[in-house]
Amino acid sequence: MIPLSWYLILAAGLFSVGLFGVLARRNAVAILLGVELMLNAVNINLVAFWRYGDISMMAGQVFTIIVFAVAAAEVAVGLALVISVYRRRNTVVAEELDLLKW
Amino acid sequence: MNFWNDPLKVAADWLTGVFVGWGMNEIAAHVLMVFLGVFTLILILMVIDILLVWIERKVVARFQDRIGPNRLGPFGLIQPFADIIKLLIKEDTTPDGADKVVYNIAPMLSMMSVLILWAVFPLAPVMTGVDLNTGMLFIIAAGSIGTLSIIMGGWSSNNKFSVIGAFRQVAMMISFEVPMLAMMLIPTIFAGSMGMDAIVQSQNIWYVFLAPLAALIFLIAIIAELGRAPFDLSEGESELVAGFNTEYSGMKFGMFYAGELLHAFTFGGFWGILFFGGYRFFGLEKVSFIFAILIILIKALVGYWIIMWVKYTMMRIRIDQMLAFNWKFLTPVSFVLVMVVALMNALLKGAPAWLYVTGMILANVVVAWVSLEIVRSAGRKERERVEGVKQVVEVAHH
Amino acid sequence: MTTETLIWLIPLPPLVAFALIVLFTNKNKALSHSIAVGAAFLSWLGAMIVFFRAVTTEHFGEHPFHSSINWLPTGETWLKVGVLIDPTSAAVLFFVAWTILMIFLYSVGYHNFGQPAGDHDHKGLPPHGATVTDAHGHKHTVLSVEPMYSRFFAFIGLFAFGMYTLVVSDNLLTLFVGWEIMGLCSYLLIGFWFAKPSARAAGIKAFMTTRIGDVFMLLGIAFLYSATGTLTFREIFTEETLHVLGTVPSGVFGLSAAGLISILLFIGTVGKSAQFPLHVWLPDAMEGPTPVSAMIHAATMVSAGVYAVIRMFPLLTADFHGHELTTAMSVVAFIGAFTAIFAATIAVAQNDIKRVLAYSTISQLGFMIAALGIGAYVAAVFHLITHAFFKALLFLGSGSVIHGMEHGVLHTGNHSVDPQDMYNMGGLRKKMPITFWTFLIGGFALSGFPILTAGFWSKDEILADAFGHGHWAVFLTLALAAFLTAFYTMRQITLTFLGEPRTKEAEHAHETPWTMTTPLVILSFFAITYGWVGIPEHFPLLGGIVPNWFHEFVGGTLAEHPEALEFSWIPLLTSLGVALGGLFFGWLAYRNVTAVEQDKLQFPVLKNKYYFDEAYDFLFIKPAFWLSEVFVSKWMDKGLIDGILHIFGPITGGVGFAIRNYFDVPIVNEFLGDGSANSVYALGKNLRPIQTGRIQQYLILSMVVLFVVGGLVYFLLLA
Amino acid sequence: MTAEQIIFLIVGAVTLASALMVVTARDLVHAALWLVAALFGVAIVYTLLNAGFLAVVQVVVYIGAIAILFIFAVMLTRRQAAKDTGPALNQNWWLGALLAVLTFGGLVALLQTWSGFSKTASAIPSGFDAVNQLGSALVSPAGYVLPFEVASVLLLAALVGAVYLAFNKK
Repeated sequence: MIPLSWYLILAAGLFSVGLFGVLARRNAVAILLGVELMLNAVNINLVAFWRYGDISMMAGQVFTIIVFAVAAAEVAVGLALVISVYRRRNTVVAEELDLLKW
Repeated sequence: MNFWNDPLKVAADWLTGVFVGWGMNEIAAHVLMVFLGVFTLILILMVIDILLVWIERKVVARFQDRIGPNRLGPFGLIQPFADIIKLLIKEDTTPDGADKVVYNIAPMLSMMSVLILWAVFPLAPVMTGVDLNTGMLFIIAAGSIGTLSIIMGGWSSNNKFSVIGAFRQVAMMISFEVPMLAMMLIPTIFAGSMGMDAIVQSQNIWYVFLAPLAALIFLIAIIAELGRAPFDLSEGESELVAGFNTEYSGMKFGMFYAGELLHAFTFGGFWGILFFGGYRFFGLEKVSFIFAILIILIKALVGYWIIMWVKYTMMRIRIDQMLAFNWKFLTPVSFVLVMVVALMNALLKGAPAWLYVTGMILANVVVAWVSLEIVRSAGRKERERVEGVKQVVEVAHH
Repeated sequence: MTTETLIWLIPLPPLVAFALIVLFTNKNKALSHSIAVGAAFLSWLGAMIVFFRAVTTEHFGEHPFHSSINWLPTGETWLKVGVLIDPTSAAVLFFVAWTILMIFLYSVGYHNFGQPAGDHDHKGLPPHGATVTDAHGHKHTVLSVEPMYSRFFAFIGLFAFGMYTLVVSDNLLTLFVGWEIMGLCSYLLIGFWFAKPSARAAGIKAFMTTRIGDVFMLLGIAFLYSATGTLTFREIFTEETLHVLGTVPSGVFGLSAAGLISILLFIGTVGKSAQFPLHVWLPDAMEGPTPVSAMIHAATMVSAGVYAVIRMFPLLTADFHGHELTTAMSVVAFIGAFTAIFAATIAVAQNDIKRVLAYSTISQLGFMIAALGIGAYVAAVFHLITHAFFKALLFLGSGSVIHGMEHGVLHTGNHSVDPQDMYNMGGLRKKMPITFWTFLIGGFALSGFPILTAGFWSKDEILADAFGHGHWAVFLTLALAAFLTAFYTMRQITLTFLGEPRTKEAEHAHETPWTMTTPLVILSFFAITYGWVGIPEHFPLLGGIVPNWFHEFVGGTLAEHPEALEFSWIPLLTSLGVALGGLFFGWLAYRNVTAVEQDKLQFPVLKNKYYFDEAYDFLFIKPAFWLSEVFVSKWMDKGLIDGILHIFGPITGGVGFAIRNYFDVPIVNEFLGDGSANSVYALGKNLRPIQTGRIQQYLILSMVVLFVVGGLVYFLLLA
Repeated sequence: MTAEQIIFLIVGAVTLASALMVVTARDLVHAALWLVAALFGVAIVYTLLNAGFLAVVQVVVYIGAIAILFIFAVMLTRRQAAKDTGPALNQNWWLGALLAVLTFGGLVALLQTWSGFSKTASAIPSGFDAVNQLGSALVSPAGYVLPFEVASVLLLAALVGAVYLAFNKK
């Protein structure tokens, strides 16, 4: 029988990796990929807590579903932004998009 | 001797017993059993697939007023095997700059996405790979893997035609997944379950009689999923050499090809399952599982034949037409249909069967008629507009 | 559906129709009028069902249909609203439903549905007619469709809603709501052709005049609420409440509370039902389209006035025992009787076909009010209903006549001819037979032609009551009024229909479409038959053939059932005499009058309605203008207030200057303003390098901070 | 070491490995494909957690839609259609890595202190239908119908926004 801790640690690892992606990748799309990883880590936690908590309370799964929806929305808008940025600036490298500096 | 009503289990138990008898531990034996089952299923499917090649070629020939393969063996039955040998001994090319790994994974994925479907394919009352309670979604999931394989293949072979073809195909598949899913919801509503077996079991009245429109839309959607004519613009020979699998040769191409055929057959089967009572045929399935399997296979073949019929009858449509047709017509209609059916189902719950059926059919007809009317009026307007423009132009000329 | 639910629903369809038409179907005439008429029909259906359920209920008076809900929390009590259908309101509902339906139907034809749009019609003016070319290329001028067709139906829809609300409401509040809705609608509808200055003026006049009444009515309601703590009729009209109200002195003119309240409410009625002295608006209301006249003057609004008094009857007659009238009652009786005779005299000298009817309405309402004043409850209700029928009939008939005349006018194209002036008509009986016969029935009913017509029975009952309870003054006045009524009615009929056409237009008039004539026929049916439900038992020959159902039914409303009057010849003979005499003389006097000059009764004083408008203009309007323009505006505002204000200017200027020089510039600007700005600038200059515009670096920075702070918090505080 | 645990370990390892590949792979299409692998792993984790429905939905939504979308985006935002140029990571990637490690460590450290950290799951009661429960929870007023609806509205808004943003204004 798998203890809860395994899932949590897996989730934590996934989250950290995603965080690294967000912080370190140059390409905006890649940053979004990192975000996806983080979201999935969160989902693992939610489901794990559902399974290991009171199983008849569906909050965990429900939130997972909602996270799916939010993730889909986030990707759609994010990628649309990336594409329109690419149209205007002809680049998707996050560091080159620094119009907002002093 | 309950072999006749649950053969798989009996066989499995027996074999497991044998393995255990050889001193293998319980779990391992069980795992091995599962693998064996899958393996046999795949084997059978492959054989069917080979025959499908023959069937396809024969049927096309009849459609095109030819005879088709007739040299090797009776009715050219050996022909497909010859084809396979040819494919196997062909040179297996890989273009420069191709992304080797992805390039090689893609065909397998494509084949896999079809084979995986048979995991939830109910062959007979007790013969289902796994009777998932989310069978419907499983189909869509498998379909998405197919999408993945296609885009992988198209992208990795480093060829413009392939990429464009893959883009088209993927755009189409993603678009048509929407009405497909919506139409899958309708049997779900009727059966109150997403499980394939439950749906089949609950079809005392074939759902095609409850929701003919749904059946039709589902058929269109699956044809698009398959990327067959009239939706074969992903490999429109006249525009893109062969679409996403331009660069593939040898058995890899064979995999795509066989995958497509089997896919068509499988979806024909699912069409039968969702709307034509699956393996049920006037209680015949209860007699013996053999009949059940025959019935479902026949239904699948009929569906497959219809798909071929459409393919070899229709001409190809442009991608913008395809997308417009899906997003502006099919998707709204299917959503409306789902709502209407759900509503009717709620209203007519507990009504006598004849009332239920007539109500459902009426609802379908009304939805179909109204949507067609809307489209027709829009078309009329457009035509008038164009006419007007024409006249203006003519006036300008004179 | 239970009857109560049904009653709740009755007023709704017209309201829905109003909303639908205004919001959606304004463009589509056919749809609009279908919706409106359909709604009217629905309400009619509901009303009929309710009516017949009411009729078939035993002892309906004791336990009427009543249902109410809590509406407004007032402290710990609730202000209830609800519906109540007792015999009276059932009877009223009956005629209201019928007349409204008829009028809706009639409006379709009146506004020339189906005719082409006018050549130079525009919104806010009556249609001028359209030119059509027929197959042979001849050009004809035909009636053109009303430009604001849909709007009209929306308005009358709202109007009908108001009336139904008023009828079914079980308390003064919702009654008042319906009342005010109708006030608004009458304004909108009288001023329907708002591009006509006269119509505008008439609308405003009607609104203002009735508003005067309404203010007093509101006072009355407020007083009643403060006195009893409720506005629901059935809670007010309990024995003890009435007794208390009747005995408690109000401290005004030595009236009892009940008396004062009922007089206040009655003033509202005076406004609504155009009783003297607030009658002036009603004749001008003729500016509106004829269905409106019928609506306002027969079916709804004016009846609403009387209906309100009828509703308040128990209050009015609180501590009234048999004979000598209470102050309130005598006031009411006096006003009613006086209005009756006074309006009748004016009506004699009017030439506009609709104005005659308008004044006759005023005088007939006077009859009812007088009847109520002398406590003749049943008679009043009876006359209210019969009058509603035949007056609606007359108005619609006159509208039909005008319509026919307009047709003639368009035909000749001579627009100088006023299609409403009776001296331009004559001999129309041949041109418009249906209109003629129905109008004749209506006219006879109005003038109380014996036995046959409904008007006779109701009017006779009023007279009989007045006589039987020995109110001689009232009796004589009403009798005289009745005579005049018959006289001018006959005058009207003679001038309009009999004799020979006096103008070419009259020759070319012809019958109106079925949508207009059908209501006429139906209404005339009621104008005849409705009287027969109220024949007194003791009436010679006829009495008792049909039981006096009406008296039983409506009488059941009151707490103590009014005993049937014992029969006496005098009032009967009087009413016979005045009716027939009036008719005869009217015919005699006008049978061969061919021009206004030969009319002997055109006394200027009568033609000018006793100079009431002028008087009001001089007494109220001019002073009001003077007050606003000269006194307030010129003297108070410009002189006094502005003068004071102008003094403040310089002072403020000085203060401002001082503040600027000694506080603002040195302290605020230099020290606070520039100083802070400079420091912020320096700070920003030094912080600038951190802002690289690279999102990830920001994120990293924030993460670092998070870790530092988090670590500190964790190790210092928690651990 | 039950079979379940073995499966979990394998899957977890694969997931984490492919996640690492996601954030390090130079070629973005590869990164996206690795993401697919990672998401598959997560899906399997769901099945291990007896949330089969979520697993399937995961595959449908993430692999069927999101991953594909990513690949599209990558292909549409290439300077030249061939390969991605330049380094995959920015110059202060080490800081990012440090932070990530810190996060992981911090999280684990924090979790260690929690009592229920290593508790095991209670057996699933027989006849417990998670999908059924989930469905009713999603649409029952007593449940989460409001968040559900809000999420749907959010999706719609995102749809419109995405279309508007990516719309190529001529």
